[in-house]
Amino acid sequence: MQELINRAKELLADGTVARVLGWKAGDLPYNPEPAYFEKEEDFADFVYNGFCGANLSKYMIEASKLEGKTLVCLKPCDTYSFQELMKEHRVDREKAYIIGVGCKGKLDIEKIKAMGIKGIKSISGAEIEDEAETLTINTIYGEKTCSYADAMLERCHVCKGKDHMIFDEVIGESKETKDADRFAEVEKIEAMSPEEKFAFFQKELSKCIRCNACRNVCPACSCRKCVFDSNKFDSAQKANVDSFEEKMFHIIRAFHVAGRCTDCGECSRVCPQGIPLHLFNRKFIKDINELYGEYQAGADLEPRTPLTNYEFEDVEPGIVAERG
Amino acid sequence: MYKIAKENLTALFQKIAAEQELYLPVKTAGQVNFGVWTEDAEVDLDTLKSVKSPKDVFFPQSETLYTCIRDGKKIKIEPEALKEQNFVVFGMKACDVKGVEVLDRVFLVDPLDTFYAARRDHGTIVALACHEPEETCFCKVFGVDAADPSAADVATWLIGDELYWKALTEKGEALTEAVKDLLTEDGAAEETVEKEKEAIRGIVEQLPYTNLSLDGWNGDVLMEKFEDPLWDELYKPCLACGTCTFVCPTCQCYDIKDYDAGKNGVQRYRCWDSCMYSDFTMMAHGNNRKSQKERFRQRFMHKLVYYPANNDGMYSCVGCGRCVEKCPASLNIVKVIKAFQKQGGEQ
Amino acid sequence: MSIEKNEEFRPKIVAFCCNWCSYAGADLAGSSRMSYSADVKIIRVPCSCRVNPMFILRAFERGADGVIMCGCHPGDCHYTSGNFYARRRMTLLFSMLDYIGVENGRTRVEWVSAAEGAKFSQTMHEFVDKIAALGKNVRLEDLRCRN
Amino acid sequence: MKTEKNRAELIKEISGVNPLKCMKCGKCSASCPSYNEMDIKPHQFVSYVINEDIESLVNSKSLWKCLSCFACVERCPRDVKPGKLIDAARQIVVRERGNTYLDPDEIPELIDPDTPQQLLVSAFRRYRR
Amino acid sequence: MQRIGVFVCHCGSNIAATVDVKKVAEMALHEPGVVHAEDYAYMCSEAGQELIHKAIKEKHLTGLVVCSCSPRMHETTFRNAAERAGLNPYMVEIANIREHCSWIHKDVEEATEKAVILMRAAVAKVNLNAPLKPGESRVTKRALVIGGGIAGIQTALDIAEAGYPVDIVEKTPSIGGRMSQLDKTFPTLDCSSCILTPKMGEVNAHPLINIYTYSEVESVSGFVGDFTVEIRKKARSVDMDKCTGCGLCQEKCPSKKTPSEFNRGLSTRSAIYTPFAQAVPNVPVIDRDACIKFKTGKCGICSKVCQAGAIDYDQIDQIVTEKYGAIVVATGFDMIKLDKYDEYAYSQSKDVITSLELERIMNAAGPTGGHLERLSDGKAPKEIVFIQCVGSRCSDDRGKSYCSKVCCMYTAKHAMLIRDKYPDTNVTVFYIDVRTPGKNFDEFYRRAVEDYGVNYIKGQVGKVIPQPDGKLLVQGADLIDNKQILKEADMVVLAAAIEPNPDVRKIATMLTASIDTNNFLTEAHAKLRPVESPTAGIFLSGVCQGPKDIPETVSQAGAAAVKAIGLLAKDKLLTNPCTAHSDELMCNGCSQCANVCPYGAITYEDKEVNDHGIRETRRIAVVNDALCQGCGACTVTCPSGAMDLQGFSNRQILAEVDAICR
Repeated sequence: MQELINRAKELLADGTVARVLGWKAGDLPYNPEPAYFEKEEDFADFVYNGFCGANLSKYMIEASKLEGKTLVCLKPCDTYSFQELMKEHRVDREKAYIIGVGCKGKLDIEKIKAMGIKGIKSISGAEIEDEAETLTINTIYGEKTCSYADAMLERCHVCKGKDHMIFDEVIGESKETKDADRFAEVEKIEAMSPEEKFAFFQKELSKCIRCNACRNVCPACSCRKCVFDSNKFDSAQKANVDSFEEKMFHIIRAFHVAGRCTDCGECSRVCPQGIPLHLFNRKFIKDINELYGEYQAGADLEPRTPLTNYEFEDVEPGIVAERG
Repeated sequence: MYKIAKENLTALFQKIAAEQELYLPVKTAGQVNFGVWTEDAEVDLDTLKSVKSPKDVFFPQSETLYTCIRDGKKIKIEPEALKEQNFVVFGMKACDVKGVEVLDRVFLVDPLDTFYAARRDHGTIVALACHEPEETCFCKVFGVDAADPSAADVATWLIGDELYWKALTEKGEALTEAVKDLLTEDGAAEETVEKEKEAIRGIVEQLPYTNLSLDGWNGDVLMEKFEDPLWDELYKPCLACGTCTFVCPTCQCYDIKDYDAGKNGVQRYRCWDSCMYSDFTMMAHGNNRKSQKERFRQRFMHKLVYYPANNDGMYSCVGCGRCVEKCPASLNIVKVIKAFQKQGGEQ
Repeated sequence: MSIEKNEEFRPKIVAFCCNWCSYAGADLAGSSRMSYSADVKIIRVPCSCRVNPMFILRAFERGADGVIMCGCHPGDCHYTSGNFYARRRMTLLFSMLDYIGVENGRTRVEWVSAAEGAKFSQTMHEFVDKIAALGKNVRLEDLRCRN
Repeated sequence: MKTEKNRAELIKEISGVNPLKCMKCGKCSASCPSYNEMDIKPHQFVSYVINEDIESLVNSKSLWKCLSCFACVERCPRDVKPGKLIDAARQIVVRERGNTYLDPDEIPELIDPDTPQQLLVSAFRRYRR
Repeated sequence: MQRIGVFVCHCGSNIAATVDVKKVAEMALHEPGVVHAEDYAYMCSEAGQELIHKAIKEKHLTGLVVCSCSPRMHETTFRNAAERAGLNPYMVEIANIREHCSWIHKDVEEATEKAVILMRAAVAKVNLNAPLKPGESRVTKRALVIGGGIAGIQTALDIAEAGYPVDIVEKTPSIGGRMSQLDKTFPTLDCSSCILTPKMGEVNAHPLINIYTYSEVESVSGFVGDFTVEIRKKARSVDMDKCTGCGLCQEKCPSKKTPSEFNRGLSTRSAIYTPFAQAVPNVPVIDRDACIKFKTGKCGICSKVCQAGAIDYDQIDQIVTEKYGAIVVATGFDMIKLDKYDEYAYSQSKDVITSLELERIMNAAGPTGGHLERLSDGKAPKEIVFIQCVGSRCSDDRGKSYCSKVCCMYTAKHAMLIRDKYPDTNVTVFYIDVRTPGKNFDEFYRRAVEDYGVNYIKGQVGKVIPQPDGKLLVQGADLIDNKQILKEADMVVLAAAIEPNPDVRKIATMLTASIDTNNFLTEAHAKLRPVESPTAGIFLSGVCQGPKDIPETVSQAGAAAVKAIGLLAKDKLLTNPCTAHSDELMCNGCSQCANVCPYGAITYEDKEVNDHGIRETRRIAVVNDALCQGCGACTVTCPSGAMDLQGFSNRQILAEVDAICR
């Protein structure tokens, strides 16, 4: 982290960049927030640890409008989002100085809390330099431990890899965290009966409070005005009055990013109700891979995505019924 | 004071639910929220905070106000019926009960919100003390005693294998009467509960936010705070989602919308709104808060300045800490208060 | 509507037809007097690629029991490539509907040329039968619209 | 006894051939190495099936003169493939001789436990198409 | 709020017998916005249109719904009627209660119920209609003809004769096409080049025709009336202006081993060459792959011998950009490859040839100087077998499903010519059917049989087996005599199927003109618009649209020319107003819509916007109305709904959905 800070200060000092977009330490051990650093003294609060899960590429939409370059810290998975946004002309490559930061998997405080750990005073083992496989959590109810891997976000277990797709320089080591099959959860649902599937999603989606966190955090959901906020389709909704609206929102949300979603997992990370929203996006990704060939959004800058492309021999929609 | 063995709680819930609707913390797909009790509901009294505050029991996320039905070339208006049945909310925490008080000062003053008032009239609150407060809690800052939910109709404590039960109001007495055959009188109860209260208060003292100072927020500080350049920085990570407002026990803003249900007419309904949304209070000419900074500022100014100015200095934050836990960008009211403090310190 | 039939289940079916092939195919079915169920109501769109998934969900929301989309045969699109895009969109949408537990078969895509009046009629027969067998759409409707 | 119509249908089903596609070009007969031995020529097979005269076919010499070299199958420009029709007619003879082919449900009782499974599978492939 | 009039047509008894039209009209009055409803026997009649006119005037209608036959039938009629009464024509919607209702249902109650719903959907839509105005686009008065064969030549001449400039783009070094390779033409047996060469000269000399030979279309943009085409003029290495066409360079060129394309590889040509003697222009090109100078840097003989100094080794490809109002495709055909027909031994024996090769052999300017001889040993063949339908009428993937149409006639021609010139040579034709529809065609075929003694055998050949002695053993069937035939032949001629020029796919893609599964260009209507592509401004001439003989090609070429002239004669075109538009306050500028637009109609601009008081410069999609054809692909790709389609807007379609599901 110190290397990152030093380099950032250097680039700030020599005028290469006008500001640095990174993370600022929070007032609890686990809540750093995305922040801009413009002056040397601001860096006192700069932090990059296991809780810096936020994907900063979306902030680059606004940062691209500012004067001068913004140094942005992007984790390997964030760089996919950045490229996708570049493709869509939503961020300006010229306005970004990308430092690819290393990643050893990001932590999910909800997972730690789900282990019954509460009253957290401090957490050690989450620093990026730490080699520790275990987190030690000091709480007002005593000291607790848990393995780093168990506290990791779901997305890190199915990591796309620790290579940065785009960067000006890379600082920090990464460690492979993939230890699960990306589509296993989707396959599990696919294997269910229609009734089970319906019950599963009905239950999960019934928790949705339409806070729009999933949408607003999503780098692919970068519309100036979302279709769910406008009268273009008479579809503006602020609440799920009927359970239909839960399905409508989440199907369309996922559909609109289908072929563009990099599977960064931010939607599931931020959902206050813990809805596994990635299951929607990943279903589309799995279908695209199976039906139209392996595709990873954000891995390149080819303008056409699977949904803005076609082959004469594409499968017919009837395949869905045939697969059954 | 009464008590009931933990193992008999299901019987208690059955008994209550036989007569009226019962809302309590229910776990669905891994998350605890207040919901209607049913035989197969997974009741969870151990999780300290429901994701959403229980305010939706009185102020639902959406509710139909009236329906317009076209009848030839005429239009018939059918108002939605007000709540007429009694119901019980079991397991609200002291902060949430205080949150209801905040809502009351909005909805129960002139002009009276009849939908809300009807629910308040028919609802009985059975509160539960917080036995294991967490690091995100700061209710004490706003004068809430996590150990003693005294503003409820019934206060309860879960100590060991017993639930201790104390009726505090007439409604509370009535409910107690209705379930009396499941409760047992316990002379020693007061003492047990007092001991627990002290223990809870002891924990509260250790919480990191407990001694958060509100200095600088009271008094005539509106313009000073409104114009403070600090807002220019604070809002930046905000994603403009509505998480903080929707989990909050005191946020009371709503929007009114129409839904065309075809043959069933056009339903006019209200639903929670969030000042974080870009179309919040959008009018025909546009929006009077054009930037996210202004919208972000609105939320905290409302909680800490505008509301107290109109309500005898009562803040419209109860320190439940839900926003601290749930904000996707890790922003929250505590960080705002602290930022101003820090700045104050430097000045 | 005053003309009410109470007894058996009458499905509501929305058919999106592209102007150039399928709508003309439906016209041909008409001029050839090839009957199909009156439960099918056709909406004319310029091309199958004009059909937004939101239209389909909207139909279900409002109580439709089945939605079928017809377009030119792949390769015959009046706009050269519209139906190719539509094909991918619908494939993914249908797969998603299947995934969340909506009964398979409530949605369908069929390519019907302007010359295939018989195919149009036959397709509608099959589809209506399928929907009748599936019964009322309860998994994707908005209860506020139920009548 | 099956009607001629049924038998013609069966031939079409077994062979997967639509004889109506034939444009009577005669390339099959031109290609056939056993042509001179045959009483009903390969190209005529097609019209026999179309005309549902299966009795003549199953009694013909040709049926057993065909070498199954599949030259006609390879070269037929219309996907009619008389060789397959002949093969199907032979199967009809075989089946009719043994009344009918096996019903899958009867098989378990009939199988000798030592019979290799592959044999069963290939038997099915041949006789249950 | 609209003031809508609903008009229910009886269509005599076509509708009224199954739909209670009175009831539909009565129910219409309950719909929002409807202020007038009536029914009438024939809405499309003069009297019916008068009713509409009157109602618009009297009731101040702002929108119309006509419940009648298919909009494909009378939408234009009713739109025109509305316009005459002062109403915007796009304020009219049709509820199709005939084809989609009365004609397919029997039960009156059921049909009426459906008709009411269809009417409601139309009313719901009209409530959201907005007046639309067609745009105008100018017409560039110049035509492009792609392909310089007889089809292209004829089209170009006809257009030029009408007074419009025409450019011909021809891929090879000379115009002339397939016809220039033919020896004689049926059914008159006149010499092909004798009738073609004057036309080539005429084209060359015409002041309004400009020929780009050795050139290809590189890109096409724009739309009907205003195409912009880039033409690649391949480096000829010879200066067209200086060359006198003396031919000395070709004579002296030391590299003479390249197979001649014109002679179908049966002879060779020099590296610097004109394809044939009568080439237009008579200017050679250097085949750089064969030229020693280009391969080794040494030689340069042609440059030395050229007195005009026309040789220019430094020439490079040039891109010419031109504007056209109309484009005619005349890309013609080629023979299919016969590598999948091994049974006919085409690749094994030099004496198995295609008919086009025979055409060259028979030609006085051909590889054998017009002597019929075996290519293997130069001996005169005594026994020739013709095999018909090689690769035509096939339903497998070896050949083509269609009939190539010209083979029966040219085979009769070949048979007759051979029998005439070499009476001691036997000619046998194996055929499946002999197809001779055409003026004097069957007579021609009968002459071959009756007067020239050509032996026609009904039956196909199964196999051609080359024998050690050089003979070819032909194994065929005689279906009439019901016997197998084994015949020894000296030469076998295959009537190979013809297929569209393989380049047509690329060209069709550039033009966004549709092609069928056989790569033939699709006509806008098989019967009524046979020489137009569905893509406006693109016309079809010759075999690119389907197999044709010369007289048919020439007449189609003329027809295509007339259609092009009809377009060029206009000064302005009205454009379809049902186009897409982006809401600039919502557009993200993400470019996804441009990715799916088949017409390249969407571009992006940095535009200053005022979004409810926020002023900023944004990248915004802009639709070119003249290019947009209104398919709507962009509207669904756009996630925010910023892109919408006039006339079929999101809200209009949703209103229809709602009305139907109500």
